[in-house]
Amino acid sequence: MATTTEDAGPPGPAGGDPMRPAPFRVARRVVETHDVFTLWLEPVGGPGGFSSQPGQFDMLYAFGAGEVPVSLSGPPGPVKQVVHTIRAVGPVTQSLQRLKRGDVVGLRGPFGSAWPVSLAEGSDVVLVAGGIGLAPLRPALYHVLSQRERYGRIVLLYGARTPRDILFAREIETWRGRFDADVEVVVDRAAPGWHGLVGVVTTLVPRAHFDPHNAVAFVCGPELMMTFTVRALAHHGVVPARTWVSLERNMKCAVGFCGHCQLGPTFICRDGPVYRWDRVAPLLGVREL
Amino acid sequence: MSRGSSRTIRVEVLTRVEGEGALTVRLKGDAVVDVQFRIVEPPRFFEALLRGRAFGEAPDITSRICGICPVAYQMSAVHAVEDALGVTVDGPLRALRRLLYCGEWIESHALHVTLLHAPDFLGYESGIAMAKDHPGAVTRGLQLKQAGNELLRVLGGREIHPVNVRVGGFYRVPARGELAAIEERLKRALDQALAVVRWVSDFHFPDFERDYEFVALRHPTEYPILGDRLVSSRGLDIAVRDYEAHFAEEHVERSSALHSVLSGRGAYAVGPLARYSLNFDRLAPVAQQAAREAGLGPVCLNPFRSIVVRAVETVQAVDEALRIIAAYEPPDAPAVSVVPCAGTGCGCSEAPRGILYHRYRLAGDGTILEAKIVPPTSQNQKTIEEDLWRFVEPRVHLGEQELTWQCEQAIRNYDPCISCATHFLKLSVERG
Amino acid sequence: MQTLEPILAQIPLFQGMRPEHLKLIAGCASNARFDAGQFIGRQGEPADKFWIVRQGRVALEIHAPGRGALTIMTVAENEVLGWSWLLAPHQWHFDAYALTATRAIALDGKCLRGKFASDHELGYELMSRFSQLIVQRLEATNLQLLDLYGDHD
Amino acid sequence: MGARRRLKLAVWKFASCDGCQLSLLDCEDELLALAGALEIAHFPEASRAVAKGPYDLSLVEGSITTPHDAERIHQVRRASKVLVTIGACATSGGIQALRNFADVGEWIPLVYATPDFIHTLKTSTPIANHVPVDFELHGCPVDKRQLLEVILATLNGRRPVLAAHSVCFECKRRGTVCVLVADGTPCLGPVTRTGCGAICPAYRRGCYGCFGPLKNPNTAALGERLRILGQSDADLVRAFRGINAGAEAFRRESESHEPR
Amino acid sequence: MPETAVETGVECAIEVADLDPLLGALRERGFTVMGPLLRDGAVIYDEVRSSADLPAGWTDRQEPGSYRLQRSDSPRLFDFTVGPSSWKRFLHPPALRLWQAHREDGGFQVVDVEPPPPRLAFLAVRACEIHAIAVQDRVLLGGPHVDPAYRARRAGLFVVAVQCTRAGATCFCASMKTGPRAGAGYDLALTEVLEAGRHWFRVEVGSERGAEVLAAVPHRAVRPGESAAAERALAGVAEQMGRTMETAGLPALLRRSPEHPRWSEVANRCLACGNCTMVCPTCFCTTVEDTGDLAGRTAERVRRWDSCFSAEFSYIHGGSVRPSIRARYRQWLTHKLSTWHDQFGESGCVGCGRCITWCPAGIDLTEEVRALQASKRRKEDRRADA
Repeated sequence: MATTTEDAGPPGPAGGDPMRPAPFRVARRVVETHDVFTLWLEPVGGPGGFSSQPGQFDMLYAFGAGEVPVSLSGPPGPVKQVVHTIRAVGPVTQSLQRLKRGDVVGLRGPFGSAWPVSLAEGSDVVLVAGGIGLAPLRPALYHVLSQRERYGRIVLLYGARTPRDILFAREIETWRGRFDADVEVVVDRAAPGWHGLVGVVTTLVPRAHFDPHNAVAFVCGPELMMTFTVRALAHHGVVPARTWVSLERNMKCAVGFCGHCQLGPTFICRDGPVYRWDRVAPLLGVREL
Repeated sequence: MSRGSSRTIRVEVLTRVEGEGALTVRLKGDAVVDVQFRIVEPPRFFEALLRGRAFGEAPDITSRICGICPVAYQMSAVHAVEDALGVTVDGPLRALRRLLYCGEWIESHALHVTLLHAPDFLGYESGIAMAKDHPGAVTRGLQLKQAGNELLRVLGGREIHPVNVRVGGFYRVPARGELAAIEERLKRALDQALAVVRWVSDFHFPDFERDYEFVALRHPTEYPILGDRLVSSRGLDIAVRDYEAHFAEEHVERSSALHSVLSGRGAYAVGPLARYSLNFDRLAPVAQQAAREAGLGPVCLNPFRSIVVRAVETVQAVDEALRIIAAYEPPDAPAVSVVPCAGTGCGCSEAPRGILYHRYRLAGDGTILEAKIVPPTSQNQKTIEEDLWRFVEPRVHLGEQELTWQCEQAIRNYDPCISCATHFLKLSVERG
Repeated sequence: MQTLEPILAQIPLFQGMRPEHLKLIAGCASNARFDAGQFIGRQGEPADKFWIVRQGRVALEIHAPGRGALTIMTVAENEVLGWSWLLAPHQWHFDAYALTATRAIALDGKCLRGKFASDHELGYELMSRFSQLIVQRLEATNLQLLDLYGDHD
Repeated sequence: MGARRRLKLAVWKFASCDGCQLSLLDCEDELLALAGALEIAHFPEASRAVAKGPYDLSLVEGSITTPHDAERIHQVRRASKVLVTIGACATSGGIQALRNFADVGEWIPLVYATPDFIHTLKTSTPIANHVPVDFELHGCPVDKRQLLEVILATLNGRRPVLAAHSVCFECKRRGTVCVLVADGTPCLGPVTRTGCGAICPAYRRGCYGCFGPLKNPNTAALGERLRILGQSDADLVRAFRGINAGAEAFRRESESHEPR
Repeated sequence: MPETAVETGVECAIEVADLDPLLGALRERGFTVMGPLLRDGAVIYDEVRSSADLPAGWTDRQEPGSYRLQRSDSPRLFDFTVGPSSWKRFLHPPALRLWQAHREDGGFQVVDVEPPPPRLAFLAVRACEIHAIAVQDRVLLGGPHVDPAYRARRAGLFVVAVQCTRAGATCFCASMKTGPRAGAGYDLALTEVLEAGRHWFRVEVGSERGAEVLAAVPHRAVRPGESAAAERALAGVAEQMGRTMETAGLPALLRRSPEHPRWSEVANRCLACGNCTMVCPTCFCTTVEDTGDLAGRTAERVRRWDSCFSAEFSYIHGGSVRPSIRARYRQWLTHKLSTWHDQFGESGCVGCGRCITWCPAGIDLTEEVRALQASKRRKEDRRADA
C-alpha cells in the first residue's frame, strides 16, 4: 500500500492528504540572532511550484521530532525557495535549528489568511512588529515596497528585546535608507554602545509620520504587545477596523480538524492567523479563552 | 608477595547484579581471614510500612521490593494473605498464577544467563560488549527474555510490577484467544531455551563443589514454583507454616546483615541449584533431557554450573507455560471471594533466586498488623560468603584483577537480588 | 525669550493650553544645547529643570554595579525629559545622557513652581499633563518589565 | 544528517527496586541499537566496565534516604550534563516515602543489627529536592517507550515530548469501560498522569496512581466522589498515600482525609 | 451519506430469526458489521458476528456518573440506550498512524502504513448517533479540507438504525431535536416489536442500498395492524427522557457569559479528566505524536484523540492558554453549544447523554446550562420588576 510523496500531490491544500508533509531541502541557512535562524527551502526532486500570500504559514516537520507552524518570511507570490524565519524555543524548533544545508524537512502549506495588502492600496501602511513578529510581516513589507506606487506612506515600527535580538538588522538598514519608507526600531533594554531608541514599541506610534485617518495597520508580535499597540494606534487615530493582527495558538493540523487553535468561534489555522482587530478584540479580552 | 603479608580484595560496587552490594575479602598470606559480602542498599522498611495497610495492598506494595522478581513478591504475598484468610485458590486460577510466574522465570533467567552471567565465562565486561562477538547468542537471549516479558504483559498488564494479581486470584483473566496468541512465540522460545542450554554447557567451569544443604519447595507432581512444603537435601521436610520454627536469622558480628540459617545446622542454599537438585524428578522430560545432554546429573554441587541449571529451568518454564496454555479453560470468575478476618498466614514461593517467605498477621478488618519477609538473597548470603572462603584460598596466586573478577563471578552464581535483601535490618517499630 | 512662545505651542505637552499660561511658561524657558556624550543630569543631583527635546536623542540610564550602565529609555524629538523637578525631593532618578548632539528647550522648575504659587490653575494644568505623561511612562515601563519578546518557558 | 557523537550514558541507583533501570534492559528490540547510539559509560546492573565522567545523560533511579546518598547525588549532578530522574522513587520519593508520614518518634528507636548500620534519613525524598533535575520521567515503573523517548530526545538535543494528561484519555482511547462509572470501583485515573497506557482499568481494577498526579489535579473533587461511592476516610488516606505518597498533590489530599 | 431513494418510506417486516440472514447479507457484500456487545459491564460497539453476540435480555440504568447493566425479563435485543462507545471510534479512530517516513538518499520518503479500512456496516445506530455522524461529517468532510482517513471510512458506510423504544435517565435528544425517531440518514431502520408474544422488527428502508440488502433477507410486507404496533413501541419515548435542555437563545447566552460565576462553581467539581469529550460522539479534537527510531532512519506520525480538558491542549511556548479547569470546562461547553453554531451552523450536541453518564464526577451539562439560564432569568426578572 506504500505510496510515495510523488503521488501525494503538491503540499498545499490543493490536493492529496493535507496531513502529509512534502520533503523540502534546506538550500540556505542564515543565523539571524542567537536563537533565530532563517531557512530557504526547495522542494525535493522537482520544481514544484510554491506560492503564498503575505502572512500565511506552513507546517514544518523535523524528521522524527515533530511539526510546528511557522510563518513565511520571504517574498509572497510564486517562488522557487520558501523562506521561514524560526525562533528556537521548543523541541521541534530546536531540531530545525540544527539542520544544515542539504538536510530535508517536511512541509505542509501554505495555510491561513493573509495581510489584506490589496485593501490597503491607496492608504498609508503602518507595520508594527514585536520580536519574531517581524518575520510574518516581512512578506507584507516586500509586497508594499514592490508595489510602492499603490501605497501612501510606508512605516515600519519594530520593537525587540535587546539590540542583539533585532531581526534582519542589515535589511532594516536598507529599508531605513530608502526615501520612501520610515523605519523606527526600539529595544526594551540596551547596554551602552546602542545609539538607537530604548522603550516600548507602542511609544513609536505617536512619533511616526503617517496619516492616521488614512492608514492601515498590520501588527504582529506577542499578544500583549499587539493589544497595547492597537490601543496606541487607536489613540493616535487609526480605527480598529483598519487594524489587522496575526494571532498564535497551539496548532496540530493547520486545516481545522484538530481543534487546538480555537479562539472562541474561530479556528486560527483557518480563519486566521491574520484577523481584523475589531473581530477578535472581544475574544482576546476574555481571560483564558 | 611474601608469605604472611596481608592483602585485600575489594569490590565497592558489585556489577551485573540487581541492587547494590559490596565485597571485601581479607587475606593473610595464603589464608583467607575475612569475607564480607555486604549489602549497601539503603533500607526501605517494607515490613514497617506494610503495617496499617489493607491486606489487598500487600501484592502491589511488596512487588516494589524488587523490580526483577515482582511476581515472586506478589505470589508469596497473596498466598500468605490467603492462608491467613483461609482461602484456597486452585484450578485454572492457580494455573494462571504458575503461568505468570513462568513468565518471570523466563525473563529473569534469560537476563541473568545471557546478559549478566555468561560474560564472566567468556571474558566480557557486559552482555552488550559480548554482543559484538556473539551477536547471535545475545539476540537469542534477548528474544527469550522478551518471550517471558510477553507472558508477563498479557497476564499481568506489564513486565515490571504487573497489576493483575490480587488476593483470591486476578482482577481479570485472559480469554483463551489471548493466550493462544503467544503460543507461537513460546514455541520458538522453547527452541531458543534449548539452544541456550547447549551454549552454556560448553563454558569452562572452575573445579569447585561444596556439600550444600539445599532448601526448596517440593510439590507432589510439579517442579516447584508454588507450594506449601519445604524440603532440604538433609532430610528437612516441613510445612511452609513451620518455616520460622526451623529457620532463623542470625546476627553475624562482621556483617551488617542478618544471616538466615537453619536452626542448629547453619548455612543453606536456595535457588536454581537447590530446586534442581531436590526436584530433578519433577522436571518435564524435555528439561531432564536437556540437563543430561548438558552433562548435569540429578544433583549439581558446583555453583558455577548454576548458569546451566538456570538454562534448564528456562526450558522447564517455557515448556510448562505451553502446557498450561494448552490446557487453559477460563474460570467462571477471575477471583474467589475473600472476606477479611483476623489471622496469621504464611506463603512461600520459588522466586527465580530461591524461596521467598512472607508472613502476615491481620486484624479483623483485614488491616496488616505485622509483616515478615525473607527474600532468597538474604538466605543465600551466608552460603555466598562461605563459598568465597573456600574459593579464594586455592586461588590466592592469581593476580589481583583476575581474582577480583573470579570472586565477583562466584557471587553472580547466585544471581543475587540485593534490592530484595530488605531483611538485614532488625526493626522494632510499633505502629498504631 | 518671548520668541519661544509659539514654539512651545507646537509641543504636544502644551497643546491646547491657554495663551496666558503659555506666556507664563515661556517666561521660564530657555534654549539649551548638549554635545553627544554630555550628561544632562546625574542620578542624585538636584533636578530643577526639565527639557523638551527639539532635535537629537537623550538616553536615560541607570548604573548597576557589575552590569554597567543600562539604558532604560530614550527621549527623542518633542518629548519631555525629566519630571523630577515637579516632585520633592527634586532629584534626578537616573542619568540623562545625550546620545547625539541635542537641542532642547529648558524649563526652569523653580521658576515654574514659583508661578504655580500665584496661579494655581496653571499648576493644575501642568500637573495634569505631567500626570498623563507619567502614566504613559508607567505603562511603557510595565510592558518593558513583562519582557514581551522574551523566553517564558 | 551527519553522524552523531556517541553520548555517554550513566545509570545511577539510589533507594529503589531496580525496576526502572531494568526497563532499559527490557527494551529487548532496541537494546543493541541503543548500545550503538550511546556509550554505556556507567551502568552497574548491566556492565562491569565503568568509564569516568562527565556523562552526557545520567538516568537517576531511586530516592534519597541516607546521608551518604544525599552527598552522592551532588557528585552525580556534577558529573552529568543532563540529569533525568526515572521513576516514582526518584520523582516523588517512592513507596518508601510512606516513612515521611510516620511519627518520627516511632521511627527513631529503630534498632539496627550491627553497630556499623547504614544511617538512614527520616524521609525519603525525590532527587529534585536535592539537585537541579533537567527532566522527570514518572511511573512505577517508568514506561519503556517513554524512557526511549527521553533518550532519543537527549540524543537529538531536544526536550522529550511526553503527554501529561489524565489516565482517562488512555482508557477511552483503548476502549476500556470506565471502572469507576460502570463498576463503582475507586480509581485514581482522573487525577493521575498518563504514560502507563491505562493498564489497570483494562484489567478491571482501579488505577492506583503509580504515575503520580497530573499537573494541578482536582484531587478534592475525586476524593469527594470516592467518598460518595463508599470509601471511608481511612480508605482515601491509603488511596492517595501509595506509590506516589510523596507527590505534593497526593500528599495534600491524603492528609485532608486524616482524622484530626 | 446514503442516497435517498424511491424506496424511502417503504416499510417491511422481518422476524427476529432473520437478523442473522441480514448480518450474512451484509457480510456477503463485504461489510464488517459493528454492533452492540456486552463487555466489561457495559454495552459497547465492536464486531458482531451473529445475533447471538447481541445483548439480548440486558438493559442499562444510567445516572450522572453511573452506569449499570441489568438483566431485563424481556428477550429484546436492543433494550438498552447508548453506552460508552460511539461510532466515532470506527470513523474517526482513537489512534491512527497517518504515515511513516523513511530516510533515503539524503532525504526521506513518506509512505502510508495503515491498511485500507474495512467497509463498515453499523448495526443499531440510534437517531442521536445518526445526527452525531452527520455532525462529524460537516467537520471532517464539509470544509475546504477533507480528512482522507475519515472519508475512507465514511464513504461506503452502511447504517442499520434501531429506533429507540426506551430512553434513559441521561437522554435528552428530544430537546436537541435529534431523536428519538430516526427519520433519515440510515439505509435500514429497525423497530423492535415485542407484542402479544410475537418478536419481530419493522424495517424502514432509507436507501436503494438498503432496499437491495433487504431484498436478500427473508422479509415480508407489513401486515394490517403491525405498523400501529411498531408505533406503539415507539410511543412515549421522548417523554421518558430523564433530561431536557432549553436551546432557544442558548448560543447567544453562552457567548455573553464567559465570566459567569457558575464556571468557577463547576470547576470545583470537574476533574478535567477528559472523559466527557472522549465519549462524546461529536468531539473531534486530535493531537499528533511524531516519533523517530534510535537510528534516525524511520519516523512516524500517529494521530490520537485529544481533549480540550488537558492543560497541554492549548499549550503555546510559555504555557497553557487555559491553565484553569474553569476555562477548560467553559471552552468545552461553549464550543459544544454555542461556537459550534458559528463554525458549522448547528449545535455540537446531539443529546445522547454520554457526557453525563460517563463523567466520573457526575457533572450534568443540562444542569449547568440551566444554572447559566436561571441566573440570566433572574436578571431579566429583576429588570422586569424595576
